[in-house]
Amino acid sequence: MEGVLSLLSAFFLLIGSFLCLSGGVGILRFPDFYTRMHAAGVTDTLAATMILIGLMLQNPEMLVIIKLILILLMTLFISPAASHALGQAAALNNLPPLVNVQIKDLEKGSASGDKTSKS
Amino acid sequence: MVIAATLAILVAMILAVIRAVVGPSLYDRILAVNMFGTKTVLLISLLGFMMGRPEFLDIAMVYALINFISVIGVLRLSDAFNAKHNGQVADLVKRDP
Amino acid sequence: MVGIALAVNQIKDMFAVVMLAGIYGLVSASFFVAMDAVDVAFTEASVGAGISTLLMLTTVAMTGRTEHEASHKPLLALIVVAITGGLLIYGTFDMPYFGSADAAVHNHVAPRYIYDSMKEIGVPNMVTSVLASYRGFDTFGEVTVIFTAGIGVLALLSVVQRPKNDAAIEAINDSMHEKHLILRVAIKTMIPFILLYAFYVQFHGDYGPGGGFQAGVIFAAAIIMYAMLFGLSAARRVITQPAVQLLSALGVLVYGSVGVVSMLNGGSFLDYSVLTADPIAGQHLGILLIELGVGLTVASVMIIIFFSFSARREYQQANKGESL
Amino acid sequence: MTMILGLYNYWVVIVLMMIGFYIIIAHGHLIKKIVGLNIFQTSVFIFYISVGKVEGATAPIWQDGIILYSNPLPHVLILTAIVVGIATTALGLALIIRIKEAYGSVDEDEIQTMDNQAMVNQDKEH
Repeated sequence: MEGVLSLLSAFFLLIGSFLCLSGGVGILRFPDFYTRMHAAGVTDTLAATMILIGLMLQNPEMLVIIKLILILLMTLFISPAASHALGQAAALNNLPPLVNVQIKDLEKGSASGDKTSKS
Repeated sequence: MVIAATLAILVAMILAVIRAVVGPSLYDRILAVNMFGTKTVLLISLLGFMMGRPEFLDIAMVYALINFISVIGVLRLSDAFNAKHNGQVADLVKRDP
Repeated sequence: MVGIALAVNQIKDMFAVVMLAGIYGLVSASFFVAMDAVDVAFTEASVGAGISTLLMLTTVAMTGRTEHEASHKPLLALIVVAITGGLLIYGTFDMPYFGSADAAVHNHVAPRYIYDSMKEIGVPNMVTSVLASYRGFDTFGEVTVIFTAGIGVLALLSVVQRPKNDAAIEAINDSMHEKHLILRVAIKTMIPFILLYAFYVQFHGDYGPGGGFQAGVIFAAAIIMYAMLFGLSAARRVITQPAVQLLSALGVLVYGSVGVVSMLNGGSFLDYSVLTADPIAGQHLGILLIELGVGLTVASVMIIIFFSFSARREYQQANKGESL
Repeated sequence: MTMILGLYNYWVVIVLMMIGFYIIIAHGHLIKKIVGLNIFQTSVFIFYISVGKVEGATAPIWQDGIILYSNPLPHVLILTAIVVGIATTALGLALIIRIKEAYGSVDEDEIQTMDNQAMVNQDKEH
């Protein structure tokens, strides 16, 4: 039983670390703001879930597990709300997304970027 | 395994800081700060386990909370800030379906 | 951390600088956890990364975000800095090595705090027992300083007359409703839990990290979050200005009067052992009461500071709208 | 080599402190000065906390079976210092806002020239 638990925990932690790293690479390498937001938002939530579950499996104490569950709930609650707010604010303030078709329009002016940012 | 996860988080944090420093737009920076905060929450929980006293998870909870508050604050203030240049925010909201 | 500090030096956009300062606070708090200072990390997390970033952002939003190029050469400053740093590094050669247990700081009063506080105070968290009992005078001074700072901010920034065009502010608040619907719902569900958590931190400070300072800041953070998303006037309806001012004074009063009561019971000022027949129970009671005083003062002063800042901002915006 | 490993924490503190110091004296923007002040302050915090750390010890919260704890005294001092620090920061920012309202600028040099101008004008009147 012990061995299975620690193995599972190691597995979850590994997935979490991998997601963390890929999120970090994504936030650095993606070309524009909205894709970066995708990288950060998606990996943040899932990586946090995986790592916290991994930690939960490591510790038999009840209080610690409850606290970890609380942190997990908070993360699951907060992270999407923050991402939503961020994306909405960027879209409302006319930050144009980078789309292949529109590179020419972007050079012309920000008017077309305005329209597309709302779609 | 915990140590490996800690290292991974540290690397991700460094990448996020780079994005926060170079980030061309304001929103990139906010995004990086938000991600940095989430990673800090995880880092603190992992550190607690590494030191063998995992009852200090309260701190991680405060982090999650404070991180959210600062992101909201930045957005709220930057919205109002940009409104000065781009015309009224209220107009934009009305046009937005 | 050094990298972030250097970046702060270089970047001209104030918004970015302030955000980097926020990250800097987070990093230093993680460092405190690694250095075993959990209580300090707790405080730094809530204060350094949260509240101070918010206040700076408000100020930046009010004063503009670009910095002018420095008109004079910074060479002199650089020389001064280099000389001071060199002297300080020369000074470190006599310092005890990092982490060594026989350094001078660990041999004076610290052993008593560590090994006797359980017998004398009966509180597992040594930081709390030192803070509230052994060094109660210091903490009383700190609380008074915070109270004074609250009064100072109030004196500098309070808006006496109501802004003339309330309608403009109301319009902004109305437009926010549509825009921030999801955030509002999310925050509304979270606020009760945050307040509950603040109380947990307040009263659990004897046994784990936490205490009056941290709980006060968390409590204030919940109110600040409400004020940010529902508008200042809505928050003022929940917590009125006179009430916060009264509470901030009440906190200092509670702290001081615990000291006076212990004096009346025949002990010295802030000696809680005489509060009840059993010294340890007396210490418990005293620590609980003064932590309550600290929490009240800190929470209400933080709320006062934030309210003054954002009221000033609304006032400026309203006046600007009138002039346009 | 042992010296470098034994003293590096002080050197990091000093480097941070000097960066903060440099920001304070070399930049004209008042908010940036406050950020510099905060960096300076944090370096002092780090100094205290790292002095209080004992190798192999754990956080100073009593638990059965643990004998070696880090020194709680610096923690107490820094805890209160942080909260006082935010109070003074708030006061400084409030002053900056009033300065902005009075002068229309937050740059030290501009404020100075405005002050000098005002002084010259006063002298002319007399």
